[in-house]
Amino acid sequence: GAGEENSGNETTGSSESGGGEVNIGYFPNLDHAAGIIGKEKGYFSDEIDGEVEFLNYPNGNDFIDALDTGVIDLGYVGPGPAINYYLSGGDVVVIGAAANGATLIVSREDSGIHSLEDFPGKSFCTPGNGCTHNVQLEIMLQEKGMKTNRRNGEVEHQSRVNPASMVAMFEQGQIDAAAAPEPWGTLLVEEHNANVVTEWNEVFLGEELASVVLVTTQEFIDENPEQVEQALRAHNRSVEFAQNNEEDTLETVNDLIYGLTQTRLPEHVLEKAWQRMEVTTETHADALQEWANASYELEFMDEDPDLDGFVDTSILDKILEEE
Amino acid sequence: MERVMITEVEKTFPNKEKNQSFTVFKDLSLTVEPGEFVSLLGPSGCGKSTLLNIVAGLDQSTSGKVKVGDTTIKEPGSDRGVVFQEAALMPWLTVLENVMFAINKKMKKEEAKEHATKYLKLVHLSKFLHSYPHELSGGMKQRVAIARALSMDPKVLLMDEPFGALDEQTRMMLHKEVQYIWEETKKTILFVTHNIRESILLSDRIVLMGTRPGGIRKIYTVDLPRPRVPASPEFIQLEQDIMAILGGEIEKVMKEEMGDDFNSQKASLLYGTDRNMGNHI
Amino acid sequence: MERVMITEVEKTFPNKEKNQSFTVFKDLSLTVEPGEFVSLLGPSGCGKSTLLNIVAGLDQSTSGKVKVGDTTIKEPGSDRGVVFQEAALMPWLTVLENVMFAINKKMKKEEAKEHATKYLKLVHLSKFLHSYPHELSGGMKQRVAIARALSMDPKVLLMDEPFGALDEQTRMMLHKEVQYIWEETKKTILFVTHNIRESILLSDRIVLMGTRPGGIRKIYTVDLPRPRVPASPEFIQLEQDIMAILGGEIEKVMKEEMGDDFNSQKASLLYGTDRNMGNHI
Amino acid sequence: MFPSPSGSVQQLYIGLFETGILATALAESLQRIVIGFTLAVLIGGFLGVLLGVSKIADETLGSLVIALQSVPSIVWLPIALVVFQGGAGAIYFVVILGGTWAMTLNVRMGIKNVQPILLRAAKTMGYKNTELIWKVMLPASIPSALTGARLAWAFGWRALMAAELIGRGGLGRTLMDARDFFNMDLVVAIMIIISCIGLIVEYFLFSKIEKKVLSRWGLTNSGS
Amino acid sequence: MFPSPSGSVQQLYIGLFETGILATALAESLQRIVIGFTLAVLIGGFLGVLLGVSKIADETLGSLVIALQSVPSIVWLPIALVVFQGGAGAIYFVVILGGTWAMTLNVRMGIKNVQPILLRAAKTMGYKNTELIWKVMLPASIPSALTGARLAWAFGWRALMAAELIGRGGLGRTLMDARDFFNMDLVVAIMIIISCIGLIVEYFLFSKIEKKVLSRWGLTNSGS
Ligand SMILES: Nc1ncnc2c1ncn2[C@@H]1O[C@H](COP(=O)(O)OP(=O)(O)OP(=O)(O)O)[C@@H](O)[C@H]1O
Ligand SMILES: Nc1ncnc2c1ncn2[C@@H]1O[C@H](COP(=O)(O)OP(=O)(O)OP(=O)(O)O)[C@@H](O)[C@H]1O
Ligand SMILES: [Mg+2]
Ligand SMILES: [Mg+2]
Repeated sequence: GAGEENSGNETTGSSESGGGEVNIGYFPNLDHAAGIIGKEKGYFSDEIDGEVEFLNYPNGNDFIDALDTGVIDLGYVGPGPAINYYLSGGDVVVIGAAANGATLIVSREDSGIHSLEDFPGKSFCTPGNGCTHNVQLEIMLQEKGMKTNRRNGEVEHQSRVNPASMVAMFEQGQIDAAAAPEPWGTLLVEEHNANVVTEWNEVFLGEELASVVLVTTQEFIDENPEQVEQALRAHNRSVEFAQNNEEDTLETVNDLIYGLTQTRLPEHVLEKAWQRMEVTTETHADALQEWANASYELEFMDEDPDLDGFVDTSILDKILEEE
Repeated sequence: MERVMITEVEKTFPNKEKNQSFTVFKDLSLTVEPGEFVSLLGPSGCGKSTLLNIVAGLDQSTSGKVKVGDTTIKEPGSDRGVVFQEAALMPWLTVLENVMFAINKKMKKEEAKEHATKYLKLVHLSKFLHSYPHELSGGMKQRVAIARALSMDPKVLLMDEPFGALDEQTRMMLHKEVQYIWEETKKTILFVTHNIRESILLSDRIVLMGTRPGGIRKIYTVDLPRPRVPASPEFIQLEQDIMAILGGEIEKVMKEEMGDDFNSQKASLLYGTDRNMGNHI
Repeated sequence: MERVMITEVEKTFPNKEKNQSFTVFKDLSLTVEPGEFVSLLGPSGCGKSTLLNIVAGLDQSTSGKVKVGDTTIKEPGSDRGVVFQEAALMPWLTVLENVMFAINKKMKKEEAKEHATKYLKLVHLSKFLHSYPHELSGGMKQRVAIARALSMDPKVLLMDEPFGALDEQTRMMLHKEVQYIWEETKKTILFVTHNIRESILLSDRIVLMGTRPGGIRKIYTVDLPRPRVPASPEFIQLEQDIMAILGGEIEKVMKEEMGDDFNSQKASLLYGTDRNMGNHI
Repeated sequence: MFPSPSGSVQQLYIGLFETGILATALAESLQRIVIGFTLAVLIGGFLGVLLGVSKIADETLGSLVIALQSVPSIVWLPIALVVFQGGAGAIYFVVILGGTWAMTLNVRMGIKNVQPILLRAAKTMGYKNTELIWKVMLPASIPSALTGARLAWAFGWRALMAAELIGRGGLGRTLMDARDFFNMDLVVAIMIIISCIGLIVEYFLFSKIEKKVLSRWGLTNSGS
Repeated sequence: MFPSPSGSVQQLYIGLFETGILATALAESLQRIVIGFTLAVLIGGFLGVLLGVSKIADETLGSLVIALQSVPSIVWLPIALVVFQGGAGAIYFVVILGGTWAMTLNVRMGIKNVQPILLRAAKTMGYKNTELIWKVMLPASIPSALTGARLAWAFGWRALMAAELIGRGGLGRTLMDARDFFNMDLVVAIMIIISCIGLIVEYFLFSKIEKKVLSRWGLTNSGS
């Protein structure tokens, strides 16, 4: 019965003061393990004073739309959409991290790509245009003097390939490489004989760059400081649990995925993928800034990004200190 | 009992594409007295239907005005019942519903049904009350349209070749019926027909229309006592007079049409005004 | 020159909804000799159009068969030209195009145009070659349909009240024209009309149809020399005979309709077979 | 990788009777499509009549309709979310937008195609304005409206599938989840469900009405 | 977050004349929509005639059409990608799927609504089968087909916007990128472009044809 409450609640979003309902967004994916554990183990309902609802999203844009309209109050999301939203003037604050790493550069078995130097004339795909993984790979290519076709370069880039489609494109030989989020990178390697071009900790900002952050809005912090703190406590507990109970965590995640899609990821893939990320509350604000700078350098952004005020871990730090 | 006054009416159809307009008639004036029965006769295309539609308020005249009673006609209304040249039945309604459609606004449903059934019986369609229009023959559709107009009991009745598609027996019966209704309720009736005898038989006055240019050619007052006898000398005389004038109209058209081809020999073969040839209808 | 053989034909319209079917006629047999001109006369709704449509191949008979020449009719074909009771013009084609539509398949475009224009002249529509059907009067539409059927020059001509909406002069002219064409080209013609005189004037034989139950009541051979004179005693005698039989048909219908209401006094008022009342059309 | 028929049927069975996620999602989506479709038909019918009857409306509002109808659901969605504060209204809004144009344009054309003689006849019987619309124009344009309703139903579903991405459950959401985790069998299972509903509605609603209308109108010539 | 009119116009100007990304994307999308629309109209017209004429086709193929038409573009896209090996064909496929049904159903209804008497008349003049379709059924169903074409155009655009997500450029792609970076002004700028194209096509194509057809048919009564 996991994931039954993923949807169907028709309550409108709210940000009323203390004791009000709290709506939490997350994605049904491995690097969102913290959120999933918190939901499934009941940490959030335990800690938070008030009703807790979980809503899951298929991509960052829909998550941000939901945050923007108050459908959700806080939740887990990749840093890319959050940064873009922040830079366009949106109200979003990172109050903690959930996982770092989780990007793998892989290539199709007989693509002839074994290192970044092999990329000219080849093609690669990413889940989004200018998404975390896209910037990570492109900046590394740029360091090697390569550009993508977006800027009239020699490497062909296809974006908006959702991770599942990458599998199909690899199988059909339509694409040579991918900057894939976990567990899809590992899935490609384990199930489809893809080559690892760059390990997760070797990619740009590798171990430091958050793959999932916990965000909320300044408005929500101002109006419901207690609930934010309570949520962070629950988050903390979840992260701790995930760090210490790998087997249980993976099973919980897989159960949740099954509850949504009636399919399970192979266990050995999840296990290997788990090694390519770090579940932690530690937020590297400087890594986020560096990533944004790279994004600007690659002309994904029009203006020099300034992430001042984007990350506010003061509440989390306070909790960590208490413990 | 309403007077219909048509004053200096003109009807011109503009034709934007070809940039030439077509004037059907102009400066046409005619007064139909209250309770009068007036027939319109004339060659095909001379504007009889157009005139009727203007009186009905369905077409706008280009200039001039039409008054029914004291009101100037601007739009159609249920005070003027119309039998169209086509049957104009709603295809999604049964025969009964089509007639009820015309009177539903005036009376309650049950009453309307009874009333409609009565008029449908009159035109011999009580076996077909629940048939749809596409299941009827041409004459049957026309009879429904007649029943519909009569059931409305309007003050002015405008009928455009109402009996054209009927066999002679049914037509005869309906002549009587219309005359009976007319005498009882003293309706003002404007009646278009191609049948000279029909017009003499029924009307107080006969308006003869012509074409190219269109308009009224002559108005005959039928001073014969009713019921009229088609075999009487006066009847035959009137018939011949009208025939002669209409014959002249059509000869004109034919000359225009044939132009240089207008071969007098063929013309005399095709066209004659003598009584023997004229009354063969 | 084709013989039309109608053998024991039945036409029944099934009615699934009301679960009762309607038989228009059955066991109807009729042979029209090659080059013969046969008229169909009968009360409205007796099945004249239905019979014509079966010969045209447009409706399927429920049983029985129809042969034209040596071939059994299964589907429509351009060997049988039809003038429908409605005009049936394509609304998106001009008058000229509508006529050309019928002959485009037989001749080249220029030739078709010339040919069509000729026939449109015949029906006095050369001024309206480029008008669309909705711009025509009722009689004008019917004339286009006549021109179209004649221009096709079919072996068999099936005409359903072709002259119903025409004024008497135009009608007279077309009578001559049709007779001329018929004599010249020896077409086989099946002609539906409500006009007894028209049928006597034109046809070799007159088929009288009745209703409830439908079918052929009587067949008259018109043995008068052409051109026929409506005032001749034989003509009048034949007219009266036919009128009497048709009158009987309609009396039957009226009795059925009126049922208990059938008041003999009103009946005698509404219906008469004496010559004076009968020939008033 | 490729969906298999047996796998799809199995997923269908599991989703309906074991995990129940398809059953739940179906119930949610059905409610939305039924309400959305009904509203689309009503609004589209109203707009269609307006555009068909009034030249002024046709030239002003009509242009707006034409300008906006090409805009895809994915663009409307964020706008709807803002307008409806993320509420369920946003989904209905997008579904209605998906279905309304088809209905509007078809009813409009139906109205414009009514035989003038029928309107004229009704006018002489004292019918005017709204009565004329109700009693003549609408009945006469039923065949067109029916096509409009069919399309509204289909495009309503399409829009619903897009709208349900906003995370309030439904088949659209399950569909995308299944796609994201490459459970193609489940994708096919959902397509089967949608298709079956389409067929059921066709046979028990549209087709029934159409047969009745065409046979009444005497338009059954085209068959066989 | 919220788009501003001035900002949108500015983005429009920049995109068209400075960076040129809108101009490029527009050119790509236009080519696709024109080809896709043309094919949708042709295929839809063909299918519509088939379903309108043949009862058997209507009951077999027709059911298939009905079953499949509710399936959204986002579901077709992955299937198309597999079938067309990720080539440009995939985009055309999805656009055609988007527009074809509307055309099909409208032409089908147009054919079914042809006045029987016209078909009968043409048959007695020796017209049969395909000739009958070309010379009578199609001209008679132009008003319906026109509505179908209008809808095919609109839904073709919608499908194109979804299809262009696969990363071969075009306005749909630019639209989504703009959304990803929350450049709402650019989103609105793209909506303006789509709307303007819609209006241009309406005024120079559909509306012209419609006016001509309606006035020929004598159906201009409904105006004013
Ligand atoms: N589709 C149909 N369904 C049921 N009955 C029909 C259908 N078509 C015709 N009928 C019936 O068949 C009968 C004969 O019709 P038909 O049109 O042949 O008459 P008709 O002799 O031509 O009459 P008219 O002189 O009025 O034209 C009528 O009673 C009519 O109700
Ligand atoms: N919409 C129109 N546009 C152009 N001309 C028209 C239009 N309607 C009618 N006309 C023309 O007006 C003239 C008169 O038509 P009308 O229908 O009044 O004739 P009519 O006297 O009733 O003839 P019929 O006896 O044949 O019914 C015709 O020559 C016709 O061509
Ligand atoms: Mg007239
Ligand atoms: Mg008949």
